[in-house]
Amino acid sequence: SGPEQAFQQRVDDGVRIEPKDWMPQAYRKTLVRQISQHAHSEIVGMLPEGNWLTRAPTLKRKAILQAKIQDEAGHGLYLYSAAETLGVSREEMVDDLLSGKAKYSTIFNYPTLTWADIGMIGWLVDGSAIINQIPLCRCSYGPYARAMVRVCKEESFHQRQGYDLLIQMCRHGTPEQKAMCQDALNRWWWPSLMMFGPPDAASTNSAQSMQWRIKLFSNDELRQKMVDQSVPQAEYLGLTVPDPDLKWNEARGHYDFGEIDWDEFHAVIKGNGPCNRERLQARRDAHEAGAWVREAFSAHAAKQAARRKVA
Amino acid sequence: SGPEQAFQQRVDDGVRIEPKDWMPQAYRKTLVRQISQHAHSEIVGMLPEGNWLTRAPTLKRKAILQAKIQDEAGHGLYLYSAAETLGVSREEMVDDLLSGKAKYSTIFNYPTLTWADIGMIGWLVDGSAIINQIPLCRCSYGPYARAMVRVCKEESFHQRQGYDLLIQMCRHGTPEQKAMCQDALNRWWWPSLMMFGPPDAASTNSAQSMQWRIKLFSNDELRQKMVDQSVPQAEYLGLTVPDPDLKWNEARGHYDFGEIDWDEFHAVIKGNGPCNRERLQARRDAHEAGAWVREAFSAHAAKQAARRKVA
Amino acid sequence: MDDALFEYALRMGDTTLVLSHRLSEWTGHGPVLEEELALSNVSLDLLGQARMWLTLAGDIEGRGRDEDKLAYLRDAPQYRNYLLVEQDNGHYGDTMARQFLFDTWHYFLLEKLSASTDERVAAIAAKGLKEVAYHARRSADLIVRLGDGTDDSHARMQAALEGAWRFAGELFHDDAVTRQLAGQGIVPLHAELAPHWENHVRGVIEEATLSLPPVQESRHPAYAGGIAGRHTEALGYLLAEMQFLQRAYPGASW
Amino acid sequence: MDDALFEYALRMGDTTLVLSHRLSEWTGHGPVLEEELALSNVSLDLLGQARMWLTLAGDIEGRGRDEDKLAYLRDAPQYRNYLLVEQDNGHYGDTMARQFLFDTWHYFLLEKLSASTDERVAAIAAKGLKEVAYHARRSADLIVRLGDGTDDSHARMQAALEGAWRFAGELFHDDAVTRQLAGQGIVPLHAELAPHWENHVRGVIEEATLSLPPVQESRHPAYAGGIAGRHTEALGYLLAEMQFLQRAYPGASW
Repeated sequence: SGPEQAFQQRVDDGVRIEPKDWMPQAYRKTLVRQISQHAHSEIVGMLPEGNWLTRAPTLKRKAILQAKIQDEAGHGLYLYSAAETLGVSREEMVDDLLSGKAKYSTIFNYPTLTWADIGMIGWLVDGSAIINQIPLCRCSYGPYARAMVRVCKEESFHQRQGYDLLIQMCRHGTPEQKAMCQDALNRWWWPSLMMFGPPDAASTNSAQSMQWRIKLFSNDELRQKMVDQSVPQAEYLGLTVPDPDLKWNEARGHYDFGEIDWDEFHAVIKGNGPCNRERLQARRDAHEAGAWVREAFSAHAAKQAARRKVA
Repeated sequence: SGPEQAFQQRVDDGVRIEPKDWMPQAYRKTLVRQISQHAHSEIVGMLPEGNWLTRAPTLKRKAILQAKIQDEAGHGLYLYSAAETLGVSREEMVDDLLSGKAKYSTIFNYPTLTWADIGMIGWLVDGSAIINQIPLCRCSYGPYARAMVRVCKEESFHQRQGYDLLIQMCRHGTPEQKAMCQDALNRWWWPSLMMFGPPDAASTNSAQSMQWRIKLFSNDELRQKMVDQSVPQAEYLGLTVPDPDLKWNEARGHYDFGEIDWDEFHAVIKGNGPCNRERLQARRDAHEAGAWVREAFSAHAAKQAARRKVA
Repeated sequence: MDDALFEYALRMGDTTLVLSHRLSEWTGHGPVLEEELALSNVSLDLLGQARMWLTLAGDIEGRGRDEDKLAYLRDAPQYRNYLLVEQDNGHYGDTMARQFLFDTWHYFLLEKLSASTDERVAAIAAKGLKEVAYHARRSADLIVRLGDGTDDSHARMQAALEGAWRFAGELFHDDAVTRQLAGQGIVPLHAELAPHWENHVRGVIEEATLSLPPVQESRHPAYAGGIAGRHTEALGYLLAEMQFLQRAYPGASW
Repeated sequence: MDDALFEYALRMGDTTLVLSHRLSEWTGHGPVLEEELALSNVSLDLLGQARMWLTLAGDIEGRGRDEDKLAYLRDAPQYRNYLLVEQDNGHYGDTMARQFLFDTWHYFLLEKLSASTDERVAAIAAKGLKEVAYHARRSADLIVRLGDGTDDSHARMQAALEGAWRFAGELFHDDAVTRQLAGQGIVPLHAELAPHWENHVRGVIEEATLSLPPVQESRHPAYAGGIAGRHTEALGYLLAEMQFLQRAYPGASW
């Protein structure tokens, strides 16, 4: 159709789509799903890290972690705002999260069991997130692209802090601390690679999203990038990547790596990851316990507005 | 009047009053108050000790503490039963506790701040309780006297265990552990002496209770006994009793001791002890959170009864 | 040192210790005094069993670790308890659903262990079996009374059962440790306990007018790993509290 | 070593640290995202201040204890924070009532401390004052919005205020430490802060349509003692959690 063709032409020409511009319903819907899912991930992602905030081992580490989680809440806010430009309210998005209708990144359904996990989240989880997100700074939808610029800048900072934490534990720590890191790597490695989504062969909506430039590289390309980037970093830490099939492929100029357990990935998506219940319950509890506060804020605002009218 | 005189005569003759016997209303009322207050003390008394159950320093100490708290729950049960023989229901008594109408021993409004406090409760608090209660094994009301026999036997055991805990910390422990005990003694000494109630000069209902033989010694007599018994025990532990006026009086054959801060005692009675709010709130929360369980039990029992009728 | 038996004794010791600890958290906060007493009794029994298992583990290891060193000086990844028992207490129904699934398994397991070819194991199990027979009767009775009580209690118990259910599968998981020990007649294969357990659980659940969740819902790999030291986020907090004094005052005796 | 200033720096360090810790417990559990962010910000500011005060305390003591040794290796009786800040968070209104009473005091105190004759104290206070001016404005604003909100929020805030109120008196307590330091112009007498505090608190409470509890209800001796190391039962649990890693892995660096 005419407007659709014109829209696609603008996208192809690299023109940013802005909220008031015409856009296909499916583009809008896909973006709302993608951006809100991203926002939810930031919010749910506060929980596994928050789990160690009260047990951080030094005051400096505690301050770094608290600042990091704060940044994530901030990312959640920009991203909800970006999604709101598409005509959906934050309330609707939050309701979809709490009802289980909306998803968030599977990675946050894994538990943080030791302090080393905080390092792994910074190094691997934020690392994967950045690889996913850097291309999105150039995506076709303006508000999303701009949010991503800010998010990516902070995420790189977080990734360096996570890696720094691991350097401290692995290269300057006790053997016990290093073992803690190895155990954490064993648990986080595969889930981090799953963050890029199913293999290209099984990825359903990718073609359309690529055409719209709200996805710029395939899942497998990005995943390969993550592996290539992380393996030497693991070596520097003196840690062993838990993949017996991992091997440098001179011909490809990339690391070959083993088969991902997609059954696990699908189980987590369906609600049977280690912490799905706990994460969603924590958000629901917070929402319910906070209802009276939100109601009070509205009531007070209404009273104030009425008073201004009278005055 | 005739029955009152006959009643008093039986008491004077040392005959036990039993539930079905005639008794003056005031006797019944005083006993209900005294026994239910005692029962409530056992129940509320589980809280300060329970506070260290999850932090007991060895598995053996944990087992001893758990068994002790269990005994206290058991004492609460006998005592509520003894009070019920006077025509009051447990539910009414519990309601009076939760509404703040009924009292419990002021001592349980003090916090347990270190593990040494668990020793102090055994040694001093149970010690005071025993001195208060041993005479009650011979009191005029049968069910109460019999409950007291059982309670006292177990309390002596608890007292020895508490003292044993302190011997371990004071005589075989580190200087830090001993300091912990001294700090605990400083906090528990005076409140333990307050457990015997106001000085005889200010004690209002004592004469009548003595006549009825539901009180057998005066507050000050019992308090003196406690001091005389505890001072050498403190010396054996190498601890200093926090009373500069404490001194052996050769002429009296007793220790002289300093003035008790009765303002503190009255503040605690009026609700302004360190933990009054927390203790009552804990009991209220337990009661409210358990309402559905009690309702389910009744509903199930009713169904069962109905089924039996049909069958 | 017999590594497999050491591991197994730790599993039993840690499992009973952690569950005992959770139950002890109810002290002073139970719904009815009689219930609180009973629960405290179960907690104390489990603590006694934990001490025997941990002492056995220490003896087998032979490196001078006694029950306290094992209980207080290992961090979460070294703990070997089943995930079921470390879960937060929730409300009283949650606690009892967890307890019922556990007690039933514990009973059938100890029954087998009391015929162990290892005398030490058999002795601990035989002593525990008497206690656990009572625990299992009591928790089954409570499931029935709470399930077949009011509409509210029924709904709560169904949710509680589903919450605990997912962790039940791990109880029947066999690995190198149980397989080796089963080969020596020291322990049963845990998978062999499952039919007895399911049968009993089904009967009680039916009497309680509740619905048995599908067995496959207890078999997701995400809800297993405790016996290999991969726990849930709940355990770390429990240990931080439990171990505080031993950690803060190293070398002190109490 | 200046014992009084060491003690005072510990009081300030422990007080800001413990309150920061309590606020950080809200992470991921706040009623609204914007509120959660703001609260996290306050927590982080207080943590920064705590680090400065504890570092100062360690410097004064001169025995090699840095901020972490002081924060992680003292047990509750060695902590010197005011009792108000160690109380459990309760619901959001409880947290904000505690915060409002504290922030207001903190503001008036830092205002005086920023004119301290001790340059180190003055510098820490001046830096903190800017942050705390914002904290105090924010918590006053919240008290008004929650107090003058719905009937339910009004009732909750009145109860929250009364719950926190009893611990407010300790903030104005003077002892040998403050008297000595006040004599040197290093700190104000805390009693002198009370009129300013009461005046401001009264204004906000009135605007929030709440009732100010009687001042004598904040003066019971039972609700004081934190600055002398006599705490409530809440602190031990907080420290067991906070200190776990440092206690469990002595000598490790992180």
